[in-house]
Amino acid sequence: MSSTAEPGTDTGAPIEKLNLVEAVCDGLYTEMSQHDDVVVLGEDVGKNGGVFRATAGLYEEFGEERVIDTPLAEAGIVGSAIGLALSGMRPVAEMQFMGFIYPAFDQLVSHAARLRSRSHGQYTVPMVVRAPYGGGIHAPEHHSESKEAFFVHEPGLKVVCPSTPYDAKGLLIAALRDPDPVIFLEPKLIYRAFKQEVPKGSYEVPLSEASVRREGSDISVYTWGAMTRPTLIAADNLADEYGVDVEVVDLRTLSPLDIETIVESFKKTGRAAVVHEAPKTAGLGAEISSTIQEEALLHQEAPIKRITGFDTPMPLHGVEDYYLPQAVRIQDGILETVEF
Amino acid sequence: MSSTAEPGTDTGAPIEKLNLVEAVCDGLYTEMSQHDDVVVLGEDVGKNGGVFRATAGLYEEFGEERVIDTPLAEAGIVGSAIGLALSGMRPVAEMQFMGFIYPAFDQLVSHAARLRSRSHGQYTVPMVVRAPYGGGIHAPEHHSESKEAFFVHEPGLKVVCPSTPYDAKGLLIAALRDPDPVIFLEPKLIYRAFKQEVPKGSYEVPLSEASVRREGSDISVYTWGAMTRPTLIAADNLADEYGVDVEVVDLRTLSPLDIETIVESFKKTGRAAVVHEAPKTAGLGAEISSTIQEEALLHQEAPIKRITGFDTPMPLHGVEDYYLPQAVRIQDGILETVEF
Amino acid sequence: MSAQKELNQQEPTSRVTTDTQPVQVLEADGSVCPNATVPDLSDEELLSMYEDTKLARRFDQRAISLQRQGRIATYAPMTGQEGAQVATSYALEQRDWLFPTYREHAAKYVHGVSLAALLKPLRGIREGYAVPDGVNVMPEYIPIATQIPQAMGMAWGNKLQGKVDHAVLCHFGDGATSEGDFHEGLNFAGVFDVPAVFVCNNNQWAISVPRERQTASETIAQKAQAYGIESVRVDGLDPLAVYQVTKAALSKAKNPAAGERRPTLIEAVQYRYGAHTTADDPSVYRDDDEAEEWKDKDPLDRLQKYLYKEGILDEEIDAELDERIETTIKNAITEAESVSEDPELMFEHVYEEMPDRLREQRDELAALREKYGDEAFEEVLE
Amino acid sequence: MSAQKELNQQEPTSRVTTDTQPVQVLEADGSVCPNATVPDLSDEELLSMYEDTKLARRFDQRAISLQRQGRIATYAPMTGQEGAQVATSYALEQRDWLFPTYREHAAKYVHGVSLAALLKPLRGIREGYAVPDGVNVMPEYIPIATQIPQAMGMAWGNKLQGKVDHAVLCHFGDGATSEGDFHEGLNFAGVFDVPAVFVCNNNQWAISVPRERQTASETIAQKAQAYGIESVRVDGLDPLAVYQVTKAALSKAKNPAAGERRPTLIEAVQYRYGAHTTADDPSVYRDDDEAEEWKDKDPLDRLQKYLYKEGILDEEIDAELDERIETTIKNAITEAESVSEDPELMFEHVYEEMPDRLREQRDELAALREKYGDEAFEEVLE
Ligand SMILES: Cc1ncc(C[n+]2csc(CCOP(=O)(O)OP(=O)(O)O)c2C)c(N)n1
Ligand SMILES: Cc1ncc(C[n+]2csc(CCOP(=O)(O)OP(=O)(O)O)c2C)c(N)n1
Ligand SMILES: [Mg+2]
Ligand SMILES: [Mg+2]
Repeated sequence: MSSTAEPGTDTGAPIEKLNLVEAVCDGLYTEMSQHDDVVVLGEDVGKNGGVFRATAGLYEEFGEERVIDTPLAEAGIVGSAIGLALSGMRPVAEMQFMGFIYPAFDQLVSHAARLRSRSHGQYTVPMVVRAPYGGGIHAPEHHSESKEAFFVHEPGLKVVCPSTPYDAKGLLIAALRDPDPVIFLEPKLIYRAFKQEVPKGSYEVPLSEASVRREGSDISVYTWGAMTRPTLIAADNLADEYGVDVEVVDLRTLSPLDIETIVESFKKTGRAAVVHEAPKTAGLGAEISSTIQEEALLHQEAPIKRITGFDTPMPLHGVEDYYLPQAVRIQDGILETVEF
Repeated sequence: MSSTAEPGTDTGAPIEKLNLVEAVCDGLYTEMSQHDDVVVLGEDVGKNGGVFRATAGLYEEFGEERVIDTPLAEAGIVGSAIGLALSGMRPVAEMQFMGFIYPAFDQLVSHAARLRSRSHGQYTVPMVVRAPYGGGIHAPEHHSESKEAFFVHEPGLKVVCPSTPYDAKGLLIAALRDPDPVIFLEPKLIYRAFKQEVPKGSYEVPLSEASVRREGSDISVYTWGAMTRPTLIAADNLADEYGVDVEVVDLRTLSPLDIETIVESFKKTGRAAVVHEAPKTAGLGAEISSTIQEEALLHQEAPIKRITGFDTPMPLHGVEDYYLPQAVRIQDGILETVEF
Repeated sequence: MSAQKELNQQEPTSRVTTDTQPVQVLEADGSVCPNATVPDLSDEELLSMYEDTKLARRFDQRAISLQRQGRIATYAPMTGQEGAQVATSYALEQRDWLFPTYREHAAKYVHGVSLAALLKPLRGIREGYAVPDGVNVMPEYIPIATQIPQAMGMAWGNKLQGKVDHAVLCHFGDGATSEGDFHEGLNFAGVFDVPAVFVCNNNQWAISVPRERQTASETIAQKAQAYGIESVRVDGLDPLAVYQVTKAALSKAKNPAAGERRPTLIEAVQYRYGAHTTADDPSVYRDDDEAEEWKDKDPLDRLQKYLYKEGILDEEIDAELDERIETTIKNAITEAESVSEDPELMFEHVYEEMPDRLREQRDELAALREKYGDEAFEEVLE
Repeated sequence: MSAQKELNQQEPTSRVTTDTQPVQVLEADGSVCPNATVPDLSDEELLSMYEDTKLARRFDQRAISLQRQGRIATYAPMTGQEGAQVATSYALEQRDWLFPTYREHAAKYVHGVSLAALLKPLRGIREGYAVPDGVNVMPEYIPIATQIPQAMGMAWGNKLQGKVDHAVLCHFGDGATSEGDFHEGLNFAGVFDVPAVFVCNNNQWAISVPRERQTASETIAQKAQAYGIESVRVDGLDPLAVYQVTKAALSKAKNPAAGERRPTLIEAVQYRYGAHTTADDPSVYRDDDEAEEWKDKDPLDRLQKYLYKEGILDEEIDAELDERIETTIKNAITEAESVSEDPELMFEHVYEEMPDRLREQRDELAALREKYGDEAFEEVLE
């Protein structure tokens, strides 16, 4: 589990209250101020400050050589970011929405992920590919993807997904300093949902360390990103209404997974559920439940429940609230598992 | 389980002995002879007959309007195949190797998979995308991909993977007649490994029906494609040397999965392993073991073992035999599970 | 379906050219340019085209305000671009196919999609994308440029099936030309010589990225050189010019002269007067004044002035049209707002046959709704 | 590293043009073309270039025969194309970067990769791709065209870091120009005006697909028009012409004159004499005779004839070179065959730090090898 300063810890640094997207922006700002080699590129990241304003103010501060509007071409963005990284820079490429990352899929899985290993360690690709992901904001079709499992299945890539402003900034800085390519998925549903105290200046939340958001003894629920909040709501409801004591583990890094924390929590509770927005089949929930039963079958008292998006394309916004795992579904699924 | 004629069954049709790649070719030939709307397109599928000769003779037989060499552009091939399907044809697009399917990823996951649902059933994309997959033939880098899980995770796509010549032809014909887009993965390692009796003319092996290749009572081992053979070898060895009675289930269709057959077999044996070449993490093995523990935990007597490729990029051919699950690894993994 | 749309079989006369000077028929004041030939359209056709353009502009205003009122979701306005949309669709025959983006509302409407069907997906209702049989319009494409290889493929399929009289018209923006799919689609079109017309609605902006940062090529039209196909630049704010070049391109697609190739790339030079979508604030990245120059050449004004000059239109007719348009749009809104989406529909049409697991998921959702009520699902997620 | 390769700082004089007629310096018989300027290379440099071309041809023969003997895996021959490879790399300075495909063995060698390092990956040994520091050569790119945006990005990074004197040279084939990555990479290069030279080795074939079915454009060079960058067609079998245009393009990349743009697309018109790879049989799809015409203009012969005419080369020197080449290649093979790959290496360099699960997998494999012996893993899989 994370040993770094958590929100509220006195790091001596001044604090400001930021929401998640502001924290992302602050993370970029902080690193760019300190490291000239960090450049931001993507569609509308410059003057426009990003369609979600995640890069607001950076163009004005750092100029058009470091905050770069590119032509509309995702393979071009990621491919050229690989080249930028090879040339000694630290590019941060924005994909406007995760649904538009697929044209760059080949560059990510065939190259970013593999240049280190295929060159026997000679060439490395330290870069971050940021993408707002997930549903719930009534966006048009193809704007609500949550396909983290695709990237988790590709060795050589790291995948990170914060659920709080504090983590967003700290994980982003850690990702920017990481020697390997990181896909950084930002839960756009909660970009502006709440503010949190975020230290000014630099700090890292280390990669591959899950965070226990709520301690509990009856069941371990694993989740990340935007689904952390409805999971915590469900956990509170279950405590109040049914006296069920839920442990909520926010994975934060999806690849490489913090298997130790996952398994330890499970050994304590003996029951588990995974909550994610992606379709159930071959989603990351499968990996987690599969790992748990490999590592701790003898502790298992009930089937591990997957509370996930359905095996359909994301529907139009009219009914997306039925597609996403809502607190009510999460609660019901946890209860079923606890009562098994 | 399949209720169709299995090899050896007397269908009255004349039989010939074919290897797997010949059976694929024969399947294409058979359907093209009967249905004018079937066209084959891809790189080098025409005069050259395909780099593995999977389309050998088709160009001569059906001409360049039905066996079409395209420019070197996978998104173009799949995108135009979607258009061909929309126009009323039944395109069969070849990806020269599965490692080169990624440039077409967007067309497959964002469009082929979704045109039916987004148009509320008005438009459909009946097409087959064929790709030789997997390692073991000492091919250059990027030629040995086995990333079936990517496609299984995308609702709207079907994924098929034969392990015998008989099935290759029958599944391909079923895929060609299927009203939905099918990714048809051909185990190139065993393209020429053995011959089998294959009926001339048309027959279907239905999609989404797994096949029990070997009955057994001690453990269920799930696999598909090229890994079926080492799994069967391991099973035979285990029977001979340890008296362990292994049931081998060849999934054949990877999406939608034949969950019923998977779970039924498990309920009988209470133990399971999954064998695949893809990296372990977030591979299809995770889905299978996760599904089993959801559906049949009370029958489970040991952790479900994943015997898979490692979580590394496919290495150069010099050591690929250590990467792929060999009979020896499969055998060892099964034994560990049986002795748990 | 557009009022009085009729098939027009005349052989058009416009030049196909890669000159950088766009083809123009009408001056900004509605007079005919020197040396230009006015396309052979009847008075009724011209009036109908005008009415549809007017309707498009009014629809745009209403849609923007519906969005502000929270009655529809994010909307991509088309004001300034309706002239080109209406004109390209007027050039189509009913059997021709249309591949639109999220912005071609008017192009779809003219080719047979009802206004209510346009509004439904904006209200989250999927059936709006399921156009009636015989209306050859694809659902809008949101992932940029992805429609281009598909449109090429449909044109190719039609050609292979001997249906070369079914041309395909594919819309996209200036930004789309940077995507690999544009390149692959147009290269295939050249190689397989398919009956397709590719219309680049160069509105000078891809969200906040201006045309000159999208590509260093002087024109979009010249990109056709890479594919061995012809191209033409046209004043996209001149509906008659757009009609003319599109008609010519469609005619060539279906009936190329000896040595001519079927596909054409049309660069329709225009301007996005408003925001990229209702979620966008263009004042952040461009000068408000920039639009003014373009507005002087407004397509609706130009057509109106021409029709007045020609005596085809007068104030009385104009007022009648306004009234009819108002009613048409009002009815469409009422219709679109009278339906709502059943959550269970999301499980339909994933595959032709619903897989077992999907059926279970559908039943699971039904049971939860039964148990907890729909209110429980409508909680604000964030 | 190539013998006696020296930096050549002269300002080259070749025209940058999009004429369809390729730039040529030497006639097929080794004489200088009328009006051509011979690049300013010293006798030593010319001889060294000849030696490297000769070595490349011999290496090709040896590699093909090693493959036949099962001593290396699939190999992509370069005979007929070595002249262009050697010449482009001679035009590079040591600090310039090279992005090669699977076919640019000679280009890599001249730019500093040892022959043994070329052979190792063909024997499944990965360290061959880890070139020494200071040798600016990327591992070969197998997924077609994917190197193009990356090469663009490296050139861009160099420019952003003020290292405009580090140009990037990126190779690819005629087939590669159909991929979206070609388009996106070149479009970015135009927009960001990067110091990069894109060399299309148009060898007329992409496996079995002839150039004229790859694209309907007349030349590959004209595709540059789509990106607002310059291009030049050159006789790819004329090493001096290739050297000249590449040198000029590199010089422009680093030091553009006012109004000039840095990137250039070079179409080097050549021919693949042999099979696509050792796994390919070209007799299935093309006429054996086709190669003959091209062979009349063979790059090695041409250079040889020129050097004889100029008195730089004679039979004695030629024989010495042959001997030296034979030894060099023999030693390289011996070196490459003296090493073998440790299976545990596959777990290294996936990430900078090995994740726990990977460490477990590594240990698991080690334990299995210990328990069952390596023979158990070497069973033929099929
Ligand atoms: C593949 C992809 N990348 C990014 C986006 C986000 N996006 C939506 S519209 C747009 C700009 C499109 O510009 P253009 O092609 O000129 O069309 P216009 O909107 O101006 O009509 C962008 C970047 C997208 N929809 N698809
Ligand atoms: C993305 C991708 N698709 C397909 C292939 C298979 N393939 C390898 S080489 C080749 C032909 C390449 O032709 P060209 O670009 O002209 O280069 P050449 O081999 O002639 O030098 C093909 C199709 C590949 N390597 N990568
Ligand atoms: Mg635009
Ligand atoms: Mg070639």
